[in-house]
Amino acid sequence: MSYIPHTEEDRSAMLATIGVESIAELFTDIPEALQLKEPLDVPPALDPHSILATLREYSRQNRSLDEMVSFLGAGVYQHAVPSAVAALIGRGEFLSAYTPYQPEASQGYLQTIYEFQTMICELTGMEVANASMYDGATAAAEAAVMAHGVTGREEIVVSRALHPHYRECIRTYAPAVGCTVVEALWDELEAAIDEQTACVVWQYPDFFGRVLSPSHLVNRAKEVGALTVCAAEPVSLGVLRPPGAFGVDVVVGEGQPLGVPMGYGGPHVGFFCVKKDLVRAIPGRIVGKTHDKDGRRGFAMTLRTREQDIRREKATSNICTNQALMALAATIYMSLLGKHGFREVAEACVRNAHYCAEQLLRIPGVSMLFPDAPFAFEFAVRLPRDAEAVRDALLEQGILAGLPLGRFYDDRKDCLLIAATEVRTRAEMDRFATELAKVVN
Amino acid sequence: MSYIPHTEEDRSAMLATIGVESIAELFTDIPEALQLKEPLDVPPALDPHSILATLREYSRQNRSLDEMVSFLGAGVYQHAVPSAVAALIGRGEFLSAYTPYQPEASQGYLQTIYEFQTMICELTGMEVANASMYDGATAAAEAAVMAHGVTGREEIVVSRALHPHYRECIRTYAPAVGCTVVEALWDELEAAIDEQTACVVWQYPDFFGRVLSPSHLVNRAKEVGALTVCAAEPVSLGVLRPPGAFGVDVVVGEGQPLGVPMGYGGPHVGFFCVKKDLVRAIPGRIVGKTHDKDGRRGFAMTLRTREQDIRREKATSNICTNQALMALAATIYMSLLGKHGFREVAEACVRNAHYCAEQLLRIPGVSMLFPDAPFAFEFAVRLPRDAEAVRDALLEQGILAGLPLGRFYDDRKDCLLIAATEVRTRAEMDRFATELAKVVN
Amino acid sequence: MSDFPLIFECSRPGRRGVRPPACDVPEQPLGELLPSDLLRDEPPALPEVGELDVVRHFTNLSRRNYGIDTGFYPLGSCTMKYNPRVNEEAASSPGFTQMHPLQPDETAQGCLRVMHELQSWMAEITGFDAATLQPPAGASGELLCLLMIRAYHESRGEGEQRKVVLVPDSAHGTNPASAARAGYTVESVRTAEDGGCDIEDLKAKTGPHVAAMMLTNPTTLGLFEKRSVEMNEILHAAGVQVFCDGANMNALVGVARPGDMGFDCMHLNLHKTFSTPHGGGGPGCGCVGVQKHLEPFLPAPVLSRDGERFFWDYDRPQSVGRVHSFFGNFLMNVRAWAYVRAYGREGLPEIARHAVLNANYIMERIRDEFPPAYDRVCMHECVVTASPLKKHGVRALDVSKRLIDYGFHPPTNYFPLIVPEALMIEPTETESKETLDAFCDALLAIAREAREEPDLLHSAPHHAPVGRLDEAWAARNLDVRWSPGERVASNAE
Amino acid sequence: MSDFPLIFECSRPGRRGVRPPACDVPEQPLGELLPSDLLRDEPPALPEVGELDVVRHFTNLSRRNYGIDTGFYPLGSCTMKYNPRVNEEAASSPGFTQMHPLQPDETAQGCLRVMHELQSWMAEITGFDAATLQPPAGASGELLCLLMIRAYHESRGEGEQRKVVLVPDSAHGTNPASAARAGYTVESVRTAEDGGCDIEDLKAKTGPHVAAMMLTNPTTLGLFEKRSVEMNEILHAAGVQVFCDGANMNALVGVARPGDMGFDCMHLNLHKTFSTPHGGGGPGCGCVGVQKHLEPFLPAPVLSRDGERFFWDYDRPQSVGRVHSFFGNFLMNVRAWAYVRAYGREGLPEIARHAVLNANYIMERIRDEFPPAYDRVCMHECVVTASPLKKHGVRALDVSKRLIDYGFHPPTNYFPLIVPEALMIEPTETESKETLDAFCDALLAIAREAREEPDLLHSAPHHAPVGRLDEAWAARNLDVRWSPGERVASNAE
Ligand SMILES: Cc1ncc(COP(=O)(O)O)c(C=O)c1O
Ligand SMILES: Cc1ncc(COP(=O)(O)O)c(C=O)c1O
Repeated sequence: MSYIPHTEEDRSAMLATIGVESIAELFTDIPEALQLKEPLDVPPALDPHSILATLREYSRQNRSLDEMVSFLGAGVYQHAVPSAVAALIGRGEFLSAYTPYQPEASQGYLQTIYEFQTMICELTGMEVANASMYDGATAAAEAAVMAHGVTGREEIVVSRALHPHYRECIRTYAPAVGCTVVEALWDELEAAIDEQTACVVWQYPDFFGRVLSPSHLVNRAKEVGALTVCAAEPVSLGVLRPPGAFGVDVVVGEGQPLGVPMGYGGPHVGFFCVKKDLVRAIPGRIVGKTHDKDGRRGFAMTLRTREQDIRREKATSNICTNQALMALAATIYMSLLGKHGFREVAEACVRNAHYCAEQLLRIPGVSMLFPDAPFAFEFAVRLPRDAEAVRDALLEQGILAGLPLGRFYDDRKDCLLIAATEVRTRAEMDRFATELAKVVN
Repeated sequence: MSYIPHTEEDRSAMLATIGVESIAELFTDIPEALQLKEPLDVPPALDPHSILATLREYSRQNRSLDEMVSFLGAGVYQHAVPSAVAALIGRGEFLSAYTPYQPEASQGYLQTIYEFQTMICELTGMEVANASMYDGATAAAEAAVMAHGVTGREEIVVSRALHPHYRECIRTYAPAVGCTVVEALWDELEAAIDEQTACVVWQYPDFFGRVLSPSHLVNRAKEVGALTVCAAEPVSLGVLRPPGAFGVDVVVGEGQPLGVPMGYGGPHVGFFCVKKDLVRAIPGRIVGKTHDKDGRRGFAMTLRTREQDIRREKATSNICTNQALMALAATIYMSLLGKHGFREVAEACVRNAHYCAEQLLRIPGVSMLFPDAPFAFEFAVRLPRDAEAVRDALLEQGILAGLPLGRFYDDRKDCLLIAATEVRTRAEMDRFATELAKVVN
Repeated sequence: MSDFPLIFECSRPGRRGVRPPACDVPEQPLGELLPSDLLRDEPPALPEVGELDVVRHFTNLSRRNYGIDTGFYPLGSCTMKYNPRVNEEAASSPGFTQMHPLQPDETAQGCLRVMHELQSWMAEITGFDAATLQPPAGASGELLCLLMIRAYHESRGEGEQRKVVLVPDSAHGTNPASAARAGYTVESVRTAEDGGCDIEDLKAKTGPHVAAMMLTNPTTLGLFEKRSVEMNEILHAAGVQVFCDGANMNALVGVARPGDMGFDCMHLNLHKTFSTPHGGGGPGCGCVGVQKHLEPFLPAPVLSRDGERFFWDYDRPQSVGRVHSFFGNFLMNVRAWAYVRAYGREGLPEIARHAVLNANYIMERIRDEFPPAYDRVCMHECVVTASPLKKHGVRALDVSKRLIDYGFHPPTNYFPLIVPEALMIEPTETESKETLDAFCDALLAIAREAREEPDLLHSAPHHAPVGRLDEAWAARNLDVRWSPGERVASNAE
Repeated sequence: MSDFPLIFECSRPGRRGVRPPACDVPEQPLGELLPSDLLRDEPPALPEVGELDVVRHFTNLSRRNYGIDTGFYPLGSCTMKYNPRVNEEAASSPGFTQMHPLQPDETAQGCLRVMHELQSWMAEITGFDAATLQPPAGASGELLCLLMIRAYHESRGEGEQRKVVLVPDSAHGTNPASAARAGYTVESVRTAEDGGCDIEDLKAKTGPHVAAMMLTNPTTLGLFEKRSVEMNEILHAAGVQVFCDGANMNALVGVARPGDMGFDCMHLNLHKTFSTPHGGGGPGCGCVGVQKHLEPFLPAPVLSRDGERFFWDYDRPQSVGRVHSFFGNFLMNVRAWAYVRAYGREGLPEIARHAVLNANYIMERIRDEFPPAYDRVCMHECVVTASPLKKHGVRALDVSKRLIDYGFHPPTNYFPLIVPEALMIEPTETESKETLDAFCDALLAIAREAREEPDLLHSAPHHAPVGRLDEAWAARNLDVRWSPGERVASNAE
């Protein structure tokens, strides 16, 4: 298959216009020695039908969440996504466009981004949101780097209950700009904040699903002039007090739960929000309202002087291509669910997870990892057996039991992180409890 | 789930404007006794996610052709359909439009129909094609009825090698308008045509896959003033001499092979073509070229006085809603394959079917039902065992062996109708032969 | 602006689009496989275009088309309601699309379950004893019903005697056309002053020579036929079978059932009431419900059930035969199934209730400029007249074209034929009050324009891809297919 | 015409859209499950709209947007080639979309196979020893490369000494921005008269204090850097690592490999060369290739293979860490996989060959009005200048806006920064000669307009959904989110 439309005649006519004899002549700037003599070692061409057949074959080597009852979350959640989302983002005008550098040819997309920014602000309780980041982890890392830039300080204090991958990403990004990363347990986080602290970063609900008030962190950070960065799960914000209401400076997060396929980890979409006074420091695109000469409302990217194509090494970030299509998916998802539907989803998740926890805790030997902490729709349990072994045993029953925590926390090899969203039914959770009981004892 | 947007407030305001107290008041024309008192006996409402889950469950009770190697054809063929077809016909502007009664708001669709008409004419070698019929069977029946109207005669002569379902449909439609239907074997068809004959109807390639010249039928029909109606398979017309080239008056057929899903039998799309002198007699919509006052080219439905909404009982047919979306799919399919690709598909089908026949005929006891007849991409074989039993046995090997002919022809219970299209590979056909050999002996 | 090019005008010799699967059997010239006099000399002159050309062409053509997804589409009698996207997703599952209609029943139990449930729900919703999903559209269902009625009369030895079908003068064109196709002579029954059937006329025309009456209820005037029970009694007394045209079922679903009103059979357009998409003219999706006495005549095969197993019953000796190549438009059944399940038992009546609310609201809001043809509460649609504008030289057609400029699809016009300058407005239940208000405001503004600036209407539309088209010219200068060389190819689109 | 409404302006209290699945566990008030001070008082003020409102809103918004599917999009440096629909179908399979990134490897072998094949093809195509698909976009790949280089220098004890990254003055903005993010000081290297690197300047700036050079090849001027091998020798001699910005790989694929030119690492934008859709700004899809000596520093986990089993290797002690939440934009990998398989071994070079042919053709056809910035054969894009029009008071921006009226997306303008009034035109290989001709004709017509009627250009576009927007106003009057009550709600869209 080839997507090249040229006919032999086209090529001849074009070469004649250019004034060369062959396409090869156009490549003479490339030293002969560098030009490939042999075809590359990649497989031969396939027609589209065979491409699909081959990939169908590959996908059968997967066991997708359509084929299992899953309680796996840990930052990526299975939700019911209305069919209109894929239908609308698949429209060619959206799918095949790029960054709206020319606003007059891109009003559709620009308006959707403005709507996205508004909705994200609504969820998080913040004043400004950008047009998207790559994902939750890089959004968190960008926030740390921004805090360094804003405060001129070099210490990034990070909660150990922040998603391990987010922490890894911060440890990749922050030291490069001269920061040190200090990790602390939630209970010790406040104490870790001091006059050297550029920012403190935590998660809400945290990696273990706990919902904990960050008021003390916000107060402490204010005292010492550090910024507060909260990584928030967006669907839970349908019922939880938004980070903005606690006075947080920066809210970041992963937008996948907002109608984006899990897709084995990507493409997802990060979000990034700040209080108004930080707007000139934030990474990525922002869309603002404006008008044409006849006063018609229009939208355009704005505060462009923060960005790499204009500010180069002084830019607030190196991000260029972002995750606009997924931000659009999230915007459509939130519109379709609407104020009430969205809240209902969040509530159903919370109710399901609590029901699920209740059933599991009836099993002798199963206990909550954090018995006293409130949780939203995810929770960690301690099992009487190695959690990986339990997970694998349940897989055979068609149940994906959650995430064994051993890989991330050495002392928690017997712990399982379990999520239940609105797609789980009572019967499925009952069966989970039944099967888990069989397996652990 | 509900797709009704009304809020309580909307309802009140609207009722106030209308001047009634309740919606129930708007139904007082319906006698109280006729108004349902109890909810209907249908299941309770489901949310969209659960609807999809339930239907996914149902579809798993199917064994689709994605899961088998199929040699089943008999009027519906498995072809490779380019992905762009579904993406384009799924665009809301196409999907959610209706008949282009208002051409200025429907130029997109009207132009695609004009393109469809042109392509169908190209395939069939005819001068005029309409905008679509329900399917192949009803198109054939409509042709018979039209021939009756045009000739004033009452005898419809039908080849026994016309698809049995098409024959059934003709037997449903034609007698109602006073026609008698006479069936004859291919070899006796010419002899069955006489001065009482309104038309003779046959299939090309015929139901058994044979490609037989209809010249003698055309000559004989001309002699006696009967019309000739050929039901043609469209993909094979990529290589076969088109019916129009034999001087046929009417060509009908099933457009499913042109990029339309098999979909368990529908929606498909019938086509209907005639020579120019019959244009005022044909059923269904036709789109013609015209222009606006500034001379811009535009398209509109034309020769509308043939149609039921204008001519009522004198109309050429009762058809109203047709199969436009599938005609659009066919138009896009033919555009994507193009002149050369389309021919290649047809050629690959022919070559595969011949290869397949060759392999099967090596099996002792397997013979061609019509050893001397040329065939395109379908052929009938005689087996040493009951064909249904063979088909069922091969199903267990993941092979759908074709259509046992017993249901349609009492004396052919040991015959199997086998199709091989471009999606079959040599390896699959070899395996078919191997497995068939095991089963028949 | 140059004309939008035809796909043929984008063609360039040798250009290729999508490649088909490579054929891997030993190469053999076609001429050795088939006699050369049965091969064509030249491949069909399909366009030679690239994949991107095709995607752009049809994307841009779609942008020259109005649909429900782009705006309000109050085309009367067509029930242009929202087509839920979940139904599209459901119907595009390979588990359904990749099913061959001639597979053994054992391998198609999922399809059969969908159809069996749907046909039983349809029988329940309409109040009939049995239903078939074979007809691919409404007109096909009409014809089928008349053929069953015919077979019924024949089975009772009255086939020869009953040769007339009664059809109200307000009926949809497919009614008389279907009657003719069923071999009947059509007699028209008058509409009374109140928009209902003229009972005297009906009585006068009823008799032992009449095979059937075709009654649309609610009628095409958007009115409930209050006398339908009485009519059915009169007709039945004379041995006449009564068919209900169910195109307007959107006004009744969950509220009342034609089967309870004495009808013998009816058709449904699932593409109307049950939201399967209209696709620019089709596919439709028909369904026919019958009372017990007509059941033996249903088209074969009949979908039946044996415990948990579903199967096609071909052993139907009295069947009228077949009205479709296979079992009807199955993938549309999947959509209709999804639609019924979305509303469910409790929700279905809300469809009718809100469809009727919306229609009455429009009727009320525009009545000063566009008075109703019959001044009664209407059902799911209102038929109004543009006659008051005639004195300004403005016709219903001009109003319709001008609506395009306001961003709306025009209503049906000039139907029913008995209403002069008819505008038949069917909003459906899926439109919001805001949309209805915007539409009514536009109609009222247009009425003002008609008085003040009628030429604006005569020359409308002004903001469409083309201006008003010369349809008469098209009929006089028949050009229904492109021919090579007809027109110099344009450069690009 | 009134403004196109925001979705919030369509909101009505109490209106509902899609219903989520019903929750079937025993009802319990939220307040009993979570402390009330952690619950919000009001749900987020998302719009309250119906499903049809949403479908119409976004359908109509899409109709206010230009995409490759609607027309030519020659945005330089962005490689806006056709995004094949088969790739979309492949990537939307539930067998891929419904995969959770934290599933055990045993249940994800299909995903891992796709990624493993793709990463090995990418290594082969670019000529590197290993590749990773973790970076979600190009800039992320740049940063990753610099971090690996940094780790490499540190591993050799030269981390403290090497603090500078050299970047050509023509480089894309992400290059210096990434260097800064990697903790480096940026020094700019001059472009020579012929558009290549100024070797003398390079030599002068190279030294033991330099960590890396970032070189785009072909350069952002659309020219092959003829001296790249020589440059790499100079740099390597001084212990400098050389990074290749592979954004322009569309000019080289199958023809030449940066890995063969002496580069130590490079990034690829699979959303450019390998056709994954740009989606209005993203998602991108990155890929990084490295030579052996940088392999230990690749981001963890590394996708590895053990016979027929694929697995994630987390045991990477020297890894720089993680640049993505999981493994990168996997569903984009599926598309890129499909794209490579479509062209295959023999077909891949045709991409570069035709991309270069197209760019040179445009350059030639417009050179009289828009002379090339550097008069040489170009690669996959041509950078020309609109300076000759300056005397008529017309700027590159005006030309760009006017192109919108002609139905084209404008090229990139004012980049590279070193070219005055730059128009950077990248046609890609998927555009036909007819399209290129129409575009060139438009540019030439606009040049004529610039002389004859310059105001037509200053006030362009005239045929877009909005006129030229006041971008300066937007920056001065920052309004980046809608607030309730900001504006009276309009009635309907
Ligand atoms: C009242 C009425 N009856 C019958 C029909 C015919 O239905 P179909 O178009 O599905 O054949 C229609 C269609 O518009 C109609 O409005
Ligand atoms: C030359 C060059 N380098 C790097 C980039 C950055 O790539 P991305 O946008 O994928 O982050 C671009 C993107 O436009 C580019 O053109």
